[in-house]
Amino acid sequence: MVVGDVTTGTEVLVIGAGPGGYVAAIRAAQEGLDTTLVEKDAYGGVCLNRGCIPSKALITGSGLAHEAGNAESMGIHADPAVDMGKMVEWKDGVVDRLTGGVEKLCKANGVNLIEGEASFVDEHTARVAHGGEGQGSESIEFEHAIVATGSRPIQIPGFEFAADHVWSSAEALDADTVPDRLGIVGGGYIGMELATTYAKLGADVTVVEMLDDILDPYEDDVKRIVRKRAEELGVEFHFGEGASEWSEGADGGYLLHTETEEGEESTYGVDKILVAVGRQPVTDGLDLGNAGIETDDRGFVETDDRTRTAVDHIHAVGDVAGDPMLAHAASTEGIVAAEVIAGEPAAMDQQAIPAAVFTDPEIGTVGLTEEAAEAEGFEPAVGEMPFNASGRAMTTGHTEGFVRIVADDETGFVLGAQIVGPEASELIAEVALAIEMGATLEDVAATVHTHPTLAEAVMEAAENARGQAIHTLNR
Amino acid sequence: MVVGDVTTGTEVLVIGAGPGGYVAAIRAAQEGLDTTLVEKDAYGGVCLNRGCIPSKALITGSGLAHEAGNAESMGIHADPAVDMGKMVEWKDGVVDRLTGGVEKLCKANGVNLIEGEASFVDEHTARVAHGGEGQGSESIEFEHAIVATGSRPIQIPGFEFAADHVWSSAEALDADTVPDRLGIVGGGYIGMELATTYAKLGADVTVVEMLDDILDPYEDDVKRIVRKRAEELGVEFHFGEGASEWSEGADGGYLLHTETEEGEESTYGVDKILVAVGRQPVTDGLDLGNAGIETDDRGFVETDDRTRTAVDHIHAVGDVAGDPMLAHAASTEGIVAAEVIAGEPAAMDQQAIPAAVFTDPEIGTVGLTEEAAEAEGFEPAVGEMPFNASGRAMTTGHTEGFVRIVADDETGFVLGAQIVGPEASELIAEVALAIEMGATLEDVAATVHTHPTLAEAVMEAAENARGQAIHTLNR
Amino acid sequence: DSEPATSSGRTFAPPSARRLARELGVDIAAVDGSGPGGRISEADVRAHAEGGGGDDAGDSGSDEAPAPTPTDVGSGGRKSAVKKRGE
Ligand SMILES: Cc1cc2nc3c(=O)[nH]c(=O)nc-3n(C[C@H](O)[C@H](O)[C@H](O)COP(=O)(O)OP(=O)(O)OC[C@H]3O[C@@H](n4cnc5c(N)ncnc54)[C@H](O)[C@@H]3O)c2cc1C
Ligand SMILES: Cc1cc2nc3c(=O)[nH]c(=O)nc-3n(C[C@H](O)[C@H](O)[C@H](O)COP(=O)(O)OP(=O)(O)OC[C@H]3O[C@@H](n4cnc5c(N)ncnc54)[C@H](O)[C@@H]3O)c2cc1C
Repeated sequence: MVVGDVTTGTEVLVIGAGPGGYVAAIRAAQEGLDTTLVEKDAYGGVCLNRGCIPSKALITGSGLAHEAGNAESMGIHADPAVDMGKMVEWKDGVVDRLTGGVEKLCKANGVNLIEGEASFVDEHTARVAHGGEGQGSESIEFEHAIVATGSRPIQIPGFEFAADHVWSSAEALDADTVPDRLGIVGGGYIGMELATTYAKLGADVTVVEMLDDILDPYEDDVKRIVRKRAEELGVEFHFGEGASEWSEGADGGYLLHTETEEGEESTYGVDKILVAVGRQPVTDGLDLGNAGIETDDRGFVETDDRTRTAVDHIHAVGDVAGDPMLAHAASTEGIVAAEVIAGEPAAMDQQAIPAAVFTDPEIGTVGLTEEAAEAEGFEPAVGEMPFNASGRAMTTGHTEGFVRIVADDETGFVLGAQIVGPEASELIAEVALAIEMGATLEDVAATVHTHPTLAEAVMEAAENARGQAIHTLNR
Repeated sequence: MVVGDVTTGTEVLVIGAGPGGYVAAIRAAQEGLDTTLVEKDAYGGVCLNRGCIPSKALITGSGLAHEAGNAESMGIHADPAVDMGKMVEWKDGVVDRLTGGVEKLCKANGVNLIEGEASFVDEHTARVAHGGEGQGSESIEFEHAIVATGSRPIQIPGFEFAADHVWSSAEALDADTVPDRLGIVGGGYIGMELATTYAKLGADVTVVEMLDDILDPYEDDVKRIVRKRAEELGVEFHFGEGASEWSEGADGGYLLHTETEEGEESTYGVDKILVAVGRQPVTDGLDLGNAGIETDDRGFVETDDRTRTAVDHIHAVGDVAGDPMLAHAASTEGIVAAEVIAGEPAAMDQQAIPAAVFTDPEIGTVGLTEEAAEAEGFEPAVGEMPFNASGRAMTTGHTEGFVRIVADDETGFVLGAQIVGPEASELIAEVALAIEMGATLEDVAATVHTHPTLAEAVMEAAENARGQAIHTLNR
Repeated sequence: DSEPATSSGRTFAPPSARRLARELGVDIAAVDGSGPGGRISEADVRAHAEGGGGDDAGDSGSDEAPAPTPTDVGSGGRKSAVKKRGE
């Protein structure tokens, strides 16, 4: 069947069905707007298909196998064998259920779904090209558009992605065997999550990173805990080295060549090379220029606090609109875009957007660090609670890390938290709410926390900042 | 050495070093008060020695072994063997580290520690009897006292506790082998946590409960999920039956006899019988009467919102002061007692005290249910998010349960939440803060939650209550 | 002309109050917060919009649709225990 060049109209055209786009489309439909969502590849975007979800699934699987195999001190003797193909199949099942759910939720909310690749014809018209059998294209006239085309992994020269040896994160999440030796280029959060996963699955992992530590944006004591644990898992780090090229090794594997700034060269024998050096916006083929929109020098679409581009009725959300390139930021922006179009008083006015890294242990952060608070003119009060003083942490067998809370000394307002340790990704939620609510240290400390929980450590950190901690010595 | 009958003086005498007493003592010392803490048995009380902490340790251990042994669908093949003696040893190590920590923290804060059993001589004098080799006693004159003597398991007639066959929770947490068949009398939270633990460790567990369901205080749909999962783990339930007696079985085990209200009798073959039918206050030997304090008809000490007994300068906190008999309630009361004594404006004025049950899945609740909100005159707005629609839940492999949030429809103020599912005990913390802060559904929904986390389900439930959920159909 | 709530000049107000401020065309930074440390509540925003801060209600920089008439904020006769918690 060839779809003819019909022209349809819609109030809101959303391009891209990742966590930015599909959420925007659902909310727009909920607002009573006639909404059309165009996706060229797979519902759920990067996040559901080859990002957040598959990575967290493999982190769970590898974590469980590793933990069970290392619990002799708990009296558990197991020697788990992992069938990687089966684990990836399980992961695919999770992805399928979620992406199927996204499609169903869109339909249930009345979103019109179109499969194809969209590009702008002018400020109020897009063309959707249908691939595959049903080739052809259609024109769509829209009153408002939301660009949510996301991002893709950056390739570095000489390291074109190819499933048999140079992986992007997408291939690393789809492998049916565990390579004996995995070389990872890039010690950012994606590289570190996958380093942990593969190390636990039994690979010898080598991480090569240009900077002098992993996880650039985090504080030293946070990084140290994650790096130390990775080293315990056998991950080998080489800092200050950039990947220069790869070649075939004598043993059937590959050689990863690196170079320092000073020109010092090293070579590491590996079986796969994973390149995880960052992500770049997807705007090619979109013809943004036809709609009067330009991208910045890194290719991102600039937006204001209502997610509007330079062309008022066209919004951009998610990775394509720049930092923070996180799924929940994309979804929040998607909701704001839909509501702004519907005339609601929405804006990206959050005090703080939390972030998590699902390494071992996890990292969860929100708001300001002590240093950032000082830079903003606060006199910070800081409190900490180490997990090795937490009863709940001890009973889970995971006591690395701490909760740090940062507040304004004068008023007690909570400004931020850095958590590294078990369930840090979950614990950060309470602090995010505290920040948004304008809660003080006293409010957090006076809120009764269930015993025994890890969340008590948030309360204890707040008490510590007030010089009133019970389970740590106050500083 | 015999300690002579010396008399010492102290500003604050705290009796009992459980989570009520030791926290009270530390805070009193932090307030600059000369504080003496008397404990007759073990620092940390029931909670650290044979309650919260050991139970959660064994829940972790049994959970890990069970999960690893049942993860074929994830591609993990393991056949974990549990050495129960070793697991209990690990648990003991955790307990030792924590109780040692409590002692150290008391000392570091300047609390005087005395080992012995305290009783009241009059309103301002207590006697401490030292057991063991250093027998003897001493008198202590106090300005203020805090009674924190806790609780013990209730014995039912005919079921005297004896380690070889009739266990209390204390023995169940100290077993060095897993009984083949475990009969549990009582389907409250302690019975259910231990039923889950032992079922996962391979015991055939039979729970006998007088009422017609487990976990009396919880809502039906919450109970159902926990009961169904327990049944999947092989736990057999007999409701409407009371334990009447036990006898020796022909097979070397025991017979647990039960009777319904109508007099219908049943018999279950078991190897151990765990009685977990509730806890009663510990006041015997305390001679409360000498201080002018009476107990209520259930034996509890009545207190006001400043934790004061009928005798103003004597406070009571924790289990001995009645419901809620929870460690964090005890600690909160302990802090209030110490601060009130120090002249601070503290009170038990919390909007809500959360509670958790560490079954599989966990339960976490705080504040009002829909029914309770109606009874209090609210018109409740209720929202739900099932974990089987949560991406994070799927990636952990645990999708049973839901988050339910209850708010005042008119103002949007969050009033309560019932969570059953993975990490429910942790997730409830955010809602507790929301309630204390007077946050509205909109505030919770507008707070950005990290993806993918279970905490997103709290946000989604709030959105659902507003008719704006993205990942569930709105009701 | 209103005192910044903190040394940094940041305004502390829950999301619901911030959104209400936009809805009413109020510059939230100009609202006097009645909460601890100057925390701004929805009631503070309404009070400001209803006259307290006439001098800056117009310079909110909002280019949204004109501020709608505030919906009735009175309790409307229905008793709600939450109201007892204070605004
Ligand atoms: C391995 C990995 C792990 C990650 N883990 C996390 C995590 O734990 N937490 C987190 O917050 N973030 C995580 N991220 C980042 C997260 O995936 C992104 O921030 C998120 O997917 C961005 O959402 P989006 O909607 O902007 O774009 P995307 O998810 O990239 O979706 C864009 C969609 O647009 C479609 N599209 C593009 N162009 C067109 C066109 N012209 N016409 C039609 N359709 C088009 C694409 O096919 C795609 O489906 C991870 C990323 C990776 C790679
Ligand atoms: C199996 C089990 C699991 C539990 N799990 C949880 C849970 O997960 N979360 C939770 O919140 N609660 C839990 N609880 C309940 C929790 O243990 C109690 O609520 C808590 O211990 C009460 O603290 P307390 O300080 O009042 O008393 P206790 O912890 O009972 O401590 C009282 C102390 O006083 C001492 N004492 C008594 N009389 C005297 C005297 N005359 N002189 C000197 N010392 C004296 C005792 O030796 C004891 O050490 C659990 C209980 C059990 C049994």
